[in-house]
Amino acid sequence: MLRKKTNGVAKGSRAGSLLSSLAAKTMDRRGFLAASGVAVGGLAALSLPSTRVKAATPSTQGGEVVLKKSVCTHCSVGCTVEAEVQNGVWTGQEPGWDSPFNMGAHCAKGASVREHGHGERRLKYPMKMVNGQWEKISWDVAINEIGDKMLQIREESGPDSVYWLGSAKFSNEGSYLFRKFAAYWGTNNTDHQARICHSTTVAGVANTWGYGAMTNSYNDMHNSKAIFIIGGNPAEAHPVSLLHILKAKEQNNAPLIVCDPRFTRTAAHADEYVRFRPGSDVALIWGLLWHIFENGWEDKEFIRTRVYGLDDIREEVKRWNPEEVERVTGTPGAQLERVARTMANNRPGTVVWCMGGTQHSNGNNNTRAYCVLQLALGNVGVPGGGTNIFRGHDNVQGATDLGVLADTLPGYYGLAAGSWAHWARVWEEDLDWLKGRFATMDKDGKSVAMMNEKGITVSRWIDGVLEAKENLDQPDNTRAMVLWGHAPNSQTRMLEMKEAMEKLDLLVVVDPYPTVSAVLHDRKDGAYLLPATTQFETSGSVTASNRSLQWREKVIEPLFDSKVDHEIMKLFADKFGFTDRMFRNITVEGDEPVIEDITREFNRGMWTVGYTGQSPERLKKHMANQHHFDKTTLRAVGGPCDGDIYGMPWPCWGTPEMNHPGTPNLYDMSMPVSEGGLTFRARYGVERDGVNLLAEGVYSKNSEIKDGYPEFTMQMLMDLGWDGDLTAEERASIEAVAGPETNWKTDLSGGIQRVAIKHECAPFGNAKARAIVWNFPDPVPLHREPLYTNRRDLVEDYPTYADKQFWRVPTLYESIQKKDFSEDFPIILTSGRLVEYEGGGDESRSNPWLAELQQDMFIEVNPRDANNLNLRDGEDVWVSGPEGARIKVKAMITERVGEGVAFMPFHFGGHLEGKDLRHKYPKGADPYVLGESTNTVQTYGYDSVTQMQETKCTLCSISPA
Amino acid sequence: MTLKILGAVVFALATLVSNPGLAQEAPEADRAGTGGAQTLEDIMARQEKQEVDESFRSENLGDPANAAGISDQLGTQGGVSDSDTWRGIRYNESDIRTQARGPAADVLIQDGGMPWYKLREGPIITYGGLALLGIIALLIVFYFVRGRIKIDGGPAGTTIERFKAIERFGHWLLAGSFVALAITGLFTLMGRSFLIPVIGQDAFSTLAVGSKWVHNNIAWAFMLGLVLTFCMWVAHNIPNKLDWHWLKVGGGIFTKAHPSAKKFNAGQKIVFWTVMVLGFSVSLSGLSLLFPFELIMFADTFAAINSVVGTDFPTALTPHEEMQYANIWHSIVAFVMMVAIIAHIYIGSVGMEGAFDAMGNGHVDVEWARQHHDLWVAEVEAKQGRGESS
Amino acid sequence: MKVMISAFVAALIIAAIAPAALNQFGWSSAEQTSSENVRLD
Amino acid sequence: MALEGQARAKFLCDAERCIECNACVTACKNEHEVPWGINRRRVVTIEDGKPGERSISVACMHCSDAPCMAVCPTDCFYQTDDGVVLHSKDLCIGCGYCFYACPFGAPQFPQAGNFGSRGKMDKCTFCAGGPEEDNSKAEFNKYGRNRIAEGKLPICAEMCSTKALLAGDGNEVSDIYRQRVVNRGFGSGAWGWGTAYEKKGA
Repeated sequence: MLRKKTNGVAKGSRAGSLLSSLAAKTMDRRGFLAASGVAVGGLAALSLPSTRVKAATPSTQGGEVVLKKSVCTHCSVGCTVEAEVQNGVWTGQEPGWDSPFNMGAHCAKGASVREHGHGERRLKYPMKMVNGQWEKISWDVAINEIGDKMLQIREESGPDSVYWLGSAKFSNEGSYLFRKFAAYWGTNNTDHQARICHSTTVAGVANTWGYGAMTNSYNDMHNSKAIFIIGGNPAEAHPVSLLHILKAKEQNNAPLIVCDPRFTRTAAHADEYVRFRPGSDVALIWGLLWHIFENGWEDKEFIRTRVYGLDDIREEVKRWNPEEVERVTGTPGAQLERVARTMANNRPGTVVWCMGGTQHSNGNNNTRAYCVLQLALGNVGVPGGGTNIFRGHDNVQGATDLGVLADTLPGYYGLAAGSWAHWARVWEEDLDWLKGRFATMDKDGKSVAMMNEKGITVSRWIDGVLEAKENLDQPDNTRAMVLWGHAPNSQTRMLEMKEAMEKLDLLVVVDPYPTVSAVLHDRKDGAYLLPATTQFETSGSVTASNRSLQWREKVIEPLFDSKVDHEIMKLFADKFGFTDRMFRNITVEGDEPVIEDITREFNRGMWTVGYTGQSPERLKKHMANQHHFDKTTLRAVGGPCDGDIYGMPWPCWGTPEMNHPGTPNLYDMSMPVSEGGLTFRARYGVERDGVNLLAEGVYSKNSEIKDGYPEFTMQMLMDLGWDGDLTAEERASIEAVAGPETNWKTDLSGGIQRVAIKHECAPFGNAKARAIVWNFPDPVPLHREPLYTNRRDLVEDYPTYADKQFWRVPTLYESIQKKDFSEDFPIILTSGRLVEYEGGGDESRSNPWLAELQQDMFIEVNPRDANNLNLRDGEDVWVSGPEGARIKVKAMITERVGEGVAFMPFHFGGHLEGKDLRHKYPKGADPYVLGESTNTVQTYGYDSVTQMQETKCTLCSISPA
Repeated sequence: MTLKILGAVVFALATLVSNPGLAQEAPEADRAGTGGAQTLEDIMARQEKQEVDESFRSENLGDPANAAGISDQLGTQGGVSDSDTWRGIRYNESDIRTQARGPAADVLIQDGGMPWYKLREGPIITYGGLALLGIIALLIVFYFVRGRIKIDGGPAGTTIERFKAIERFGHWLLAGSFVALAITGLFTLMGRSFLIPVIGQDAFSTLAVGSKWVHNNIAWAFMLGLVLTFCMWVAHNIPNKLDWHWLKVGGGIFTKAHPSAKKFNAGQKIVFWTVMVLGFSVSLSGLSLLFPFELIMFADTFAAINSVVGTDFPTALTPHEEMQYANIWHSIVAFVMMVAIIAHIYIGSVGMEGAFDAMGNGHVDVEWARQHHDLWVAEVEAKQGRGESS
Repeated sequence: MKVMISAFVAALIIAAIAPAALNQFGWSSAEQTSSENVRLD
Repeated sequence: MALEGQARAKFLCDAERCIECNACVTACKNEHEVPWGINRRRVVTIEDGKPGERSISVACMHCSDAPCMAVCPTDCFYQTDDGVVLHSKDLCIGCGYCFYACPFGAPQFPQAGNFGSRGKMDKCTFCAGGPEEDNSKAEFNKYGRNRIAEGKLPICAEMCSTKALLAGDGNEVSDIYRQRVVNRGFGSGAWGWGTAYEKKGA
């Protein structure tokens, strides 16, 4: 009977014909495919229309299969997830072949997202802590109790004592609504992971040339002639990006250079691996530039016309001769000379960096140094060049753009009076009412409106709780903490965080999973867990690292008793009584605000970064026609989106009606602005100390102004005589704002932008990039030793900053660095990602398909150190930090790390100093895998501009357990 | 340990006879032309099923020491070319790490499978099967030549207790489970060749599931019986010079004489030790198959042999190879035992008048006892006599 | 004869209880391949 | 075996591209609901953390002349006309012989102990299901999804993050791999670092 089945013509011949027909049908495209990196896997889908025939599926019974398109919720590549749904159940996952971003590819995380449809270990109901035990409660009870407590705190201590911590896991709509919600509550104490992810990038890069984002795109790396990765391990953190990187490596024979203290999975595929001491990035880059300047390899014309202040850099770089660089970084001069030559001979080259560069107490110096390297090589504003900054979370770019930050409103408008006025106009809100929502405080005599003061950052919220009241620049301590989609174990100083969580009056967690926030503390009451949905249970837009927006379809209905973020916000708004004001222009169906209306609302206000052209309609059209977009240029060829760039990467100027295609590569003057070209932004005036800050005689293609020019205002249009191009409505709207003072950022009609672009000018002007940022602590990026360093000999030469007060909290620098810990804590400790997990890992450790692959928290130790400390591979060790914490993890003895350096992944949680906290999770909601968090022993240290936490370079000691 | 050594030797012999390659060795090829890569001769030789010495590939794995310094140009590439790497993988010589936790997940390629299969399907089935048929034929012939061994002058009628109940229990526990094991074992080994063609796959699969279950579980009864009988009888089975005389006259089977013997004569002692030694060995190999990856024994056995005999058996064995050896050894020993036991069954039943009673009801005819175990009878009577007097 | 039969019966009984007894040790691959930091329930 | 011009299902892993992201592993678990402890596919890294580090993804190689087929006491294996090696869990008795015989450690067992039964063997099906009716519930429960019958190729290769893992007709696969090596020239170590020397950098 088996014989019958096997030789049965049925299966045999069909499958046979399948594979062979495959061969026949795909002869012609094999060449292309082999080259483009789309493997034979692709052949099947591309060559077989039958691939989309859904007759055959796992269970033939039970209704037809609906195909839903969403976007992976892990990293920022933006891989399309194709979900097969059968009567509301997520039954299958297919490769998203049509997506130009991933062409069907996924990493371990993306390939297992269907588990979200199972949700075994999800937080299933609202929970309340009643004398140490989690008890199930109803949503009404939860919202009421939490709301009453918050209103009481607001009464006693003011709105700033409630901290609204948002998330990079929100959709753009969720992010925008969350920031608006915080504003309506009346505080700037709101922030999200971007602070501890790429805040130093955003600050450093935006202040260098205008926008703080990836300048080009993953796909654009196909054009790179060299790829320089520093402080990044995309092979594990952004695996699908390797699809594009390896294409450049193979097709263009582009040298892949990886600079990292660890010989990472990425380094294993590199042509050149540069090992250097953690925290010495600036020295390394200046070491490269030293060779470039010595040999005159810099792009002199580019520098003359488009860069300001490079001479000051030259001065600093002179100090960094090969000997000094080797002393500080440990990298041989000969290698840097070769790397410099490679970069010079292979232009355009791109520079890629991630957390390894940003998470330092001088992170903003690092990011600016990287930019200067590219400016010197003339690699900015060209396809294949630029700074390709890989963001970490699926929507950390969007959440940043939409202002889930303590220092700005959506669109980087900041917190100035004008900014509030602008958004009040967008919201059609009474500005005075808004002002009334905020506290004022007396600071040395004069009263300060907290509305215009930066809030406390997520990295410092614990100090907002623990710091003495009088040391804070706000009326009272933080008393209520809302962690809305945030893993606390992704933050340093966890013992102090435990203390802070216990000192709070109210701790609220809104998340699909309980997270470590549910178990870290020993609270008896005053703690709540509210089940939010994942992004697969709702729809909305998400911004990938390359600034492209993609639209997510709802795959399944919310699981268990969980609610979508924007619904929960609405419920709190009800409780606080500003629903009518907040949702004035947003339809609310039942308790759920209509996503598209939220998108349209921010479309009306996000002029600065060009989030104005991406209407829900256009976004959905792009998702439906993904296959029309070129895999390298991302431009649609024909079809309904003809000429658009996939996902309309911001800036997508003007109104949706204006139909701007989006900007594939920032500052690329070889294209007209109307087609995605751009210049450097004129953001810092037109001249400084008599030196012109505007571009010198260069301009984007077809520009009618053949030279540098400042940012556009109504006045400027009138001076140019272009105001005639404005329509009556536009003119009226401009008049209503500020008349001639109205500029491209505040003009709600988009008229100024439209007219500027009609004349092929960039609305934000045409200026030089700034090699020196005079408004930063270090105008010229300087190397500064980490706070916890074992190189005492370098502390005198390269000391850190003086202690200072900013972002409302006192921040320590030299007073920590003064102390010498190198005796007891000789080993440098750094941290990073594993491919299987993401962030705090509560989500991915709850996915059995991922958890099975990484079951034990570990520390990588070099064999020499291991033998000196008599550690054995796979055995338990104690890792102790200079601030008194210690954790018990497994030793992994490997040459991946150099001598004197140890590495730990940061995704683990649920153990604390050797104690297993599994019993403290709500029943059945504990992740499959628990482990110590590296951040328990990670130490103090914050960036001098953005309060970014230092996680990449501290000290530790290791001993057998 | 000695058992294991014995085992390995037998196995080695079996391997030698079974290995066609050794019949003709391929001529050493000159690979200068291909820069060390394999030549047409190598390929042809392999196709002609000749033994090709692959060391020119298996040992050409590159040398990490050739690597440029990590900070030198292309230092990331290491000192091993891709082809070296692939060869390393092919011959399982690579130093690897994997996150899969399954057993032997770190073994990339093991070659033992086919030789093991050939040995099993070839010599084991053939010679093993022939041995069984052979012994049966032999006994039939013997029966007709010698006929049933009668008690001279017929039974006396009075009986004497030869085996206590517990002794018989132990014996039958051992015997019963052994027969079950033998039959189910033969199903697993030979079913595919001889049963599937007859009863078909589905029926055989059911049968195989059953026999596997019986085989794996009744084994515990076998081991228990083995221990019981050993404890009870080992004292009576220490060889002495009587046995020498008994063997010289061949137990008197042909001479019709009756060499004197105690409770067990030399023939029975041989059976006893055969069962004990082989039974212990077969149990060991059986256990290692029962608990895969838990009882690893052949590697150190071979190491021991190598140190003693100076042979060079492989000592770095993958778990797969361990189990292949265990499996082969298990069947070889089993066959030897089956042969011995068949003979034992013959002589204990149809072969000899009055013999079965010993294990049947435990009481044997005095006359029979006098003829075959005179000294034992004397002992017993002496005991009884003392018993009466006291 | 009785002894013989009882021995055979004993053999079968042993066979019957053996797997049950051994399964107490928990030999599922899932358990074998999960570390002490994992709860599979 | 396969006829002239007959397609033969094959996997090929491009070690130059494999970054050990384990997508193939989780994709497989996802597609076929493979339980914890069963690894139809695994990724191994050679010289981990050292220069020359390479990773490859391994599973059943669907051998043309498969040892598992030869040794199975119940003859439960069969090979489709594409050369995909499949087996019947109805006939399998969980003896583990296929594991002894397989050069690549492909067969997996739900039970670690061999007593009673190791449970029915499970292994990579090249996403071609088993003897049951294509895409029937029974087939899915025993062997997972049958993508081949749906006109698709194995999910592990289709979802591979860098397209390192190739699956399909052996000739197709090897052609693509050859073209890649040609494209790389000697640039990316296709034949080791030595020859790459001149081409790169300066």
